[in-house]
Amino acid sequence: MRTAVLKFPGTTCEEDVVKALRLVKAEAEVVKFNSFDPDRYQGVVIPGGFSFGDYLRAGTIAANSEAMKGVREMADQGKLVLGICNGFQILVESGILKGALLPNLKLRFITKWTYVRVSRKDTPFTRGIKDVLLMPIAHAEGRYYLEDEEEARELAVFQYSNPSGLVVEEVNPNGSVQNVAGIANQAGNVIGLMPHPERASFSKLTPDGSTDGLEILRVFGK
Amino acid sequence: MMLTLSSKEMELVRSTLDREPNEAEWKVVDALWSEHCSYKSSKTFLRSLPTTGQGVIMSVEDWQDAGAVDVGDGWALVLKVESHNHPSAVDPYNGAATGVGGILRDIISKGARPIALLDMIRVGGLDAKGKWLLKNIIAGIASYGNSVGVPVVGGELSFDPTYTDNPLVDVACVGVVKASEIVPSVVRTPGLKLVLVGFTGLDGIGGASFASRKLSGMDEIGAVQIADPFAGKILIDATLEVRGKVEAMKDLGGGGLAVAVTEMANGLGARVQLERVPLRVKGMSPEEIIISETQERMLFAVKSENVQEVCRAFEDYNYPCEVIGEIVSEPRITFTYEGKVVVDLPSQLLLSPPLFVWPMNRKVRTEEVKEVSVREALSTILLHPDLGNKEWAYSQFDYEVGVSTLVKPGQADSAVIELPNGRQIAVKGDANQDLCEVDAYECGKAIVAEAFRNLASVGARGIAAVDHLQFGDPRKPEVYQDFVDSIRGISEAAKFFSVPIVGGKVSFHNEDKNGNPIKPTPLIVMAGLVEGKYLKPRVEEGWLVLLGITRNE
Amino acid sequence: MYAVELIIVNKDGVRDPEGETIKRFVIEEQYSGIIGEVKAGKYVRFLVEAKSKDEAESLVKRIAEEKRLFNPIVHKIIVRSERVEDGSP
Amino acid sequence: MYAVELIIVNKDGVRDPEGETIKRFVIEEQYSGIIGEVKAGKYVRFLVEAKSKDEAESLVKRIAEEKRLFNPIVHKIIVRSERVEDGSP
Ligand SMILES: Nc1ncnc2c1ncn2[C@@H]1O[C@H](COP(=O)(O)OP(=O)(O)O)[C@@H](O)[C@H]1O
Repeated sequence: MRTAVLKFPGTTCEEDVVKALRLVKAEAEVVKFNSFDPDRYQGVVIPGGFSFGDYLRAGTIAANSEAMKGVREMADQGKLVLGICNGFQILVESGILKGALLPNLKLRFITKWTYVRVSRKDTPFTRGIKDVLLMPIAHAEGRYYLEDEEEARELAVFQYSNPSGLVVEEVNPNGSVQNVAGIANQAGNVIGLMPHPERASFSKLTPDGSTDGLEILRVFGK
Repeated sequence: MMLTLSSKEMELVRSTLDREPNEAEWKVVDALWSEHCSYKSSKTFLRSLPTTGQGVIMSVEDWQDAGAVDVGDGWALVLKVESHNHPSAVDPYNGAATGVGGILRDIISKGARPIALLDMIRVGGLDAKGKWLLKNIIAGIASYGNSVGVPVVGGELSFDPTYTDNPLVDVACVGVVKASEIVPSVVRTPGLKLVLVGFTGLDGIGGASFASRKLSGMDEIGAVQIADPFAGKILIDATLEVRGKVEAMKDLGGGGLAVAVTEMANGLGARVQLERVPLRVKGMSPEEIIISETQERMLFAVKSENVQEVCRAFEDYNYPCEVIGEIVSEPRITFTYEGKVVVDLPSQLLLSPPLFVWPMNRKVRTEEVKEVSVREALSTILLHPDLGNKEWAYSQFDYEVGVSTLVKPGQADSAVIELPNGRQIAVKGDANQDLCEVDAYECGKAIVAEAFRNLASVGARGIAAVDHLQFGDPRKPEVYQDFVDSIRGISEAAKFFSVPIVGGKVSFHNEDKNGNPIKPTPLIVMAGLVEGKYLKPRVEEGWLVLLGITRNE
Repeated sequence: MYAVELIIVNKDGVRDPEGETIKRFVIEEQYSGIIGEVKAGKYVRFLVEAKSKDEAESLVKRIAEEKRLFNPIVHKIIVRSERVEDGSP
Repeated sequence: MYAVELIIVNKDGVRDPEGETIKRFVIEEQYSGIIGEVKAGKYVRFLVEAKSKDEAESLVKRIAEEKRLFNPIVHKIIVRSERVEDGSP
């Protein structure tokens, strides 16, 4: 699948994502935010980083860009949209995904390997994949919030869990409602998540040699 | 006007010029002759360090911004260490963050892509002030490193009352570049255009001399610099995009344009039209423009035909890029403002400050060893915050970005990262203030050996190191003696292990508010290549084997 | 010219860890009973050319909404202004 | 009861990259000429039991200093207050 990896000023993970996408044979390329043409791609990934320095609030300034209008178009057309970390924040800030991402309860940046339970398998990204994935988070503003907790649970695709997939409060790294680590839109073609699948795609970099991130990225190789 | 020049130095300037310099000229001389930029009290001894060796591509000899060594397949590893001690004492968050920004710019100045950062932090203790310092220092490093996407892969956290007023914030960076694509810091031919990127503001006016002075506790607002990691990220990305079109580059650090232009011209001359400098605030005086130390700026020497292309990359990010002058053959540094000459000084004068060797005197050390019970010794050691779990600190760093951190913080004595050519390097920074306080010479040797051992513990052999020498006021004979002794130690050990010292930095005037020097704190950052497979950080089971003789030390 | 302040705070009911932390560490030891709620937020100050206070404030409100300077799901905003001569607060 | 606002911004003359970035990338295209300077900072609101406005404000000032809620080397603070009944802003 022709996939754009969108780079805003301040994006830091674009090359890492491309490297991982190549492993699943996706036709991926980095595209700068001011030269993004949504019609040329079937999929788009908004990688992690600190777009526009995350000034004011993570993702806000990028959410205002022309490029995000293009992403919205793709989302509306049912094309695949994946936002990782800052990408998730941008999707939420632009209103393409519902909710908000607030500062971690501990009020600091946290890097940590986390287990997440895959709670929705009705999305193109999660169809038929494992139940529990191991991926690292690295963020300061990842506390997912939605007033209606029931709705949050329905949207949730990934929830922080223990290694056997139990969603328990003790493993919630940032205080998100319902341990939400990632959500999708109703249709399932737009996903945002705080953990980094691209960092869980190379066995030499993971604590146990797993490559769970590839499970999510694989859809771009189709 | 606040100058750090001594009356003897001022006399020397007057007699060389055969006239009284104007105020702007004094400031330019002051910046270039500051300890920070000129190494006038240390150069004589730094020359004794082993700076060449197998694999060294660029070393101190070339007087470049950072050193480089061969890591195979045409790739070079670029290495540099620096501190931001005084700024961090007054504004730990911005002080530490701008330290990271500065060290990153040193690496990109060579055309290298920064791939890892290390931070070595020393504060007084865990009282209210120490906590405030530590919390903000770590947050500052995290904010900058994370924002620009360079993983902080290791470092040190150490506590000692000697740092209560004067914390040490050392940051080191490694980068990679094809050896054939290293960009020099100095020019060789006249005619090149000088291109400045980034806005110039009022920040940090007087910073180079600030670092070369003790902390007065007075209003140091002028020397406070605010970090702008977002601008730093743009600078890194755009600079690496254009590196092939640039003949020489330098970051703007201590002493601002005055120092960058003079050092880049390196004996040739330069003419700069100050009215062309893009300003952040209106109404800056020509002098202020010359010595402003605003962060996130770079100076490039570019062939006329490449200027447009270079600037386009920055304009893409809405980042200012302007031709401000050119390199000329007449060896004079000239700054003009709207046609009026502001500064006109011979390059040679600026580049040759008088060197000093200060008097030395060895401290009288008490040989007596205190008797302590095993119990007391053990509990003192085990309860010392130095041995505490550092996860609180390193979990604030994005050490996974770049998908190349193989051995991560907290897993082993050194970090291991993968290079673009598939080889692996290990890096580690080490200092030992307690030993240095007792015997600076032995300590110099010990820290090199410790760094070498730390690398060995993950299966790597040291290939290059940089040192950072942090002391009190060099005019104090005991301080200066320690300084000289530690260099002798470092030098001897580096030769013994065949690890060339490819760069470093000196920081004097680290003192508490009563004017007592900090414990001598030389620091070594060493990089090594992993031979074969890197060693697993932890094993599940097996024998514990202790090598070497245990002495009563 | 008007100096318009935009204050962005969490809605009531949304946790405000920063306010909570300030309250907990900063106050309770010494000032409990004196200091009640503590709420933290973001402050942005705009210098606006406008004919009236109203015009200045509604411009900033519009910008805040259009550019999503706040996220209506979690934040509420307070907008205030005062007339200034040279813009220094 | 008094609602005391503590606003922490960079001192004049000290850079404010956050405000600059908001201005450059969010405001400028559409509103240049209308919006001048943009300055960003922190906002903390305390509910304080005090006998007078003065007492309330000086208490918050003292807390801000003692507890290092700002760094006097880089920041300046603005403290304001108003009398409130129930504390809702
Ligand atoms: N303690 C030291 N040991 C070895 N080399 C040093 C030391 N201090 C400074 N140097 C070298 O002196 C040169 C000039 O450094 P400097 O001008 O301070 O660099 P920068 O412009 O990056 O601050 C560099 O090559 C640096 O590595």
